[in-house]
Amino acid sequence: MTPPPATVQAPGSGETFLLNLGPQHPATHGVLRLKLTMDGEYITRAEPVCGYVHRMHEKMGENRKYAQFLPNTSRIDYLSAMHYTHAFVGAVERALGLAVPPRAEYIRVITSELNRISSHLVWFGAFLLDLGGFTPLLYAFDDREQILDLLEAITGSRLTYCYYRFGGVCHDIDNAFLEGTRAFVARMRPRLRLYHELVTDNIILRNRLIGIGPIPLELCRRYGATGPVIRGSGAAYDVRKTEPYSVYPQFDFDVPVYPEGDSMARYRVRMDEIEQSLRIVEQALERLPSGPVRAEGVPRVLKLPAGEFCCAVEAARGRFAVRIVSDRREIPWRVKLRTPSFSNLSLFEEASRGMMLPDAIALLGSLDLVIPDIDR
Amino acid sequence: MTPSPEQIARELASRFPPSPPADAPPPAAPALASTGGPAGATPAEGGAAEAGTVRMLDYARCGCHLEAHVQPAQVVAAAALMDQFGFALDTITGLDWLPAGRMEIVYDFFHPHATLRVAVRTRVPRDQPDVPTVSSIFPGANWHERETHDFFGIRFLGHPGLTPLLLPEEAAFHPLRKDFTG
Amino acid sequence: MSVSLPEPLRLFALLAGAMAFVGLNAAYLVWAERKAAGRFQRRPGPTEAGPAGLLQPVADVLKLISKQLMVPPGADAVLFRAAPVLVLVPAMICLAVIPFGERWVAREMPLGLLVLFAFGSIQVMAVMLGGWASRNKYAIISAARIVSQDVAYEIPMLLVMITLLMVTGTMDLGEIVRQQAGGFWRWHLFRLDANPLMPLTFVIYYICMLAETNRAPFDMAEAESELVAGAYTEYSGMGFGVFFMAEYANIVVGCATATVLFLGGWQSPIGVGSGPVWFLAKLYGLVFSVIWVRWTFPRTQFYGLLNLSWKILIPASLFILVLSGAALQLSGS
Amino acid sequence: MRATLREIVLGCRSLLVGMRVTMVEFFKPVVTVPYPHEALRMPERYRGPIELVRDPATGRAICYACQLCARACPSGCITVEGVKREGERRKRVTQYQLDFSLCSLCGACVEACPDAAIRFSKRYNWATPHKEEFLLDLVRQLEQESR
Repeated sequence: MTPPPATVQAPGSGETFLLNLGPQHPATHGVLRLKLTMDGEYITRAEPVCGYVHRMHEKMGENRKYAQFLPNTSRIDYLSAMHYTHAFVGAVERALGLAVPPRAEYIRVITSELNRISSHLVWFGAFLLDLGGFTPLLYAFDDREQILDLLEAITGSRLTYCYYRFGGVCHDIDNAFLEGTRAFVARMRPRLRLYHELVTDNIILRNRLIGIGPIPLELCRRYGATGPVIRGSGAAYDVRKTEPYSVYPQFDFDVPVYPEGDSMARYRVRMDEIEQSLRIVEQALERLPSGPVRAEGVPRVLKLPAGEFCCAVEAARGRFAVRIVSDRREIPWRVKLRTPSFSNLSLFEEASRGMMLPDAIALLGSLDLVIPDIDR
Repeated sequence: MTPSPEQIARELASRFPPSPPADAPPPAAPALASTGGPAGATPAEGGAAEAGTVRMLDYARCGCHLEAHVQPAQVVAAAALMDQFGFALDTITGLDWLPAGRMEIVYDFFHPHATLRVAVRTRVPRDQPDVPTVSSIFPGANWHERETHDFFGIRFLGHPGLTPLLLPEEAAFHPLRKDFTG
Repeated sequence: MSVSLPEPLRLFALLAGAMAFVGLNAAYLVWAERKAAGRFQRRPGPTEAGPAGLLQPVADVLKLISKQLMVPPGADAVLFRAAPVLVLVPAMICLAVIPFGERWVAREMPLGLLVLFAFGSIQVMAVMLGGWASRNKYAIISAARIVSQDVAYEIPMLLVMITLLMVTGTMDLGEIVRQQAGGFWRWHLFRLDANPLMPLTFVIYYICMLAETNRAPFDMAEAESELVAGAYTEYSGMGFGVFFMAEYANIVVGCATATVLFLGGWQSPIGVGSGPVWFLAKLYGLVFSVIWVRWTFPRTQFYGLLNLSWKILIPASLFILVLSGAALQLSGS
Repeated sequence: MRATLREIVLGCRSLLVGMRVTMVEFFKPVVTVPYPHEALRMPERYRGPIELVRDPATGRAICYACQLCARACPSGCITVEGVKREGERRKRVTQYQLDFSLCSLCGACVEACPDAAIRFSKRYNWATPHKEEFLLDLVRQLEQESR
């Protein structure tokens, strides 16, 4: 077996070589493969190749009852399991017209926002790892561990929570969780200041991110990019605000928007979102109503009326939507999962053209991809 | 400037009227159904809604404001219209209505600045599932169409590279077809 | 050296000593780095092998030695094997001329500084050679980066050296240290009379040293999140181990040079009790700062690195050079 | 020129601030748990592989093989068999097989059980190179415990 000849030509010579970044590569966070056509260190074409962790969740959805599909929702994007479960139970609740008790909705908001913070913390660490800084990763994981401990205590699992049920949540939360969450909110604010001192203000990081990988709003729109990607390009698109679900309208929070569209803008959006999520959690803790956590009258045998039911949520990476097509049977006719990482990655080819390799990796990191979320 | 659902519905209805049967006079006004129940159809009646129907939907119930059925040949024009209105492409997916012998392609759109969700639908025969690509208008459609081709075998004519995206490179099967057996 | 040995024996003892020092030093610097990195990240670092993980380097070395050495198909086998050796030997030669104390120098030479710089830049070329010979695209990109990085950082480093030479007037490292006797205000770092920008000179040297040794935040050549392991991608077992050893040997050489030139070598900061202990304290203090920097910052972008050199460091060091000359002229020597 | 100098000064300051941050952390205690020597306690709701619950009155498993768990399982990893003995009102579980290699610990079985006859164990650090070892016979497990 002889490897293809590897030659590096000066830029502009027109002679290119193919560089396989992945499927096993430190910067692809899983099993994404980028087929890079390189001109020296400049990328002339970057073609993402996905499907390495394709599990066909949509087919599984057609083969099992609604309640049996719930565990799957935690495993599509394992970093924002709460949001994904929320979308699925949301679609079913819409179809059945179930009224979820307010306490359950508040618990959902608290857990969802904690999940968002933990997801952003993973991104923060992994992004810095892409940029060659290892220490912030471990600081972020230390904070994330606090969230995982809290969520594990109430859900019994650290990542694949499977905590929401049709018409409510699985168990009620206890005082220890409330105390722990308050303590976490109190702890997180100074930690954010530490992150800003160590990372955000750092001149090396600023030089690596400011102006790098600009994604114009128009590009986001045409590719359907959502979440921090579109918010970093100047559109205040947040499903929690534009298509309100659960009890989000009752909370006072801002949607961070930066118009620059570069990697720094996306970085800032996510860091600000941690702050905003803390605000929401604080408010929800303050106003947490008492009462039941599961709706009355959820049928034991769940059959949806015929028709199509969609529910979208703002997951940590953007808009996640479930479309259930029902034909009145116990199992759905079709379950469509619209995942944010899929659309966010699809613009990479166009956005990375002409970039240098390290910048493209910064861009890739700033998109915050979870590969199983793309491959499903 | 964000359009209202009614405005979009009127525009869609007037641009994509039901195709008149050969021996019938064209309808006087475009069909615009009022706020209806759940979107879509069931397998039994799959494909019953005629192209040209535009329906306002109960958002609280089915998470969508508006759905429009168009002819397969009209999807590019419909996508261009949505583009003009400033919509973003949410997703493209297929539905296999095996009992009715048809397949449906659903184009979902969301608006980056407004609370507005629109679904454009078209139906093709199962034995010849061809539909033009909209990737020239929404480049993001490229991947969604590849995925839909993977799962349903729907052919998007004019697509720049309809190779498997999520399935293995040599995959010649379409797992979400209802007659697919592992 | 009070005991006089015949020359060949002396040379042999010297080489053996240098090798032992380089090996031990590398092994325990790795341990120290891992421990320090652990503390920076609020974890304990290695703990399992021996007390406080002190036997970890032994375990690492055993593991590396027991691994198969692979030469990738299509690679230039001779250059591929030669590169690790070429990267280690210059570091050892450099160590031979560095005075650890008044009499603690393996080979005193009037042109010691020149030796340091002549051999100091070879290691970069050897890493490049390894990358080029590997026949791996990542390694080749890394090799190309190393060349331009080396070209960019040799220049300010040499300019800084010329500035320093103007102050010292000699290339004899022992002599340079002796000039700095009598307390820390006599160190070249604080010789503001000779050049008011002396601390800045030190900073420029320090940055160049980081870049020359491919240490974070200038570890573009290795850049594990971009180039997997850069030039070392194809090296296995001790091939990689030697590169690793050389990296630490070069850090020590760079820091030792800084200690000799700027921090008064073996001279005590209070003027009394000078000796090799001071030299080692300063040396490992600097090494610790290198580790500290690595575990604090992200990696620079490649053109950021070149910009820093060509647009900031070179003009600044030229300015310092001119200033130094002017100061020398004015003081009327 | 001025802007450049300003940027250099601010940049150097940001670097020093960052180094201060890591140095402060350097002297703080470690936050990790040295795992094999020390282990965290699993919380009350921790979802480990399921186990049968003993009826304190009879000393046997509560389970009477109603099959609800097996039917609720999305992965089909539970096989239950029971025998109805003479003079007893309900069946007794004779075999409860859990294929843990398929189980995703979703808890559908525990939720489906009408008599709380199964529960999650707290077992978490479990690894084996043999897949067959994940084929658990919960009835036998319960019997072994009582010995």
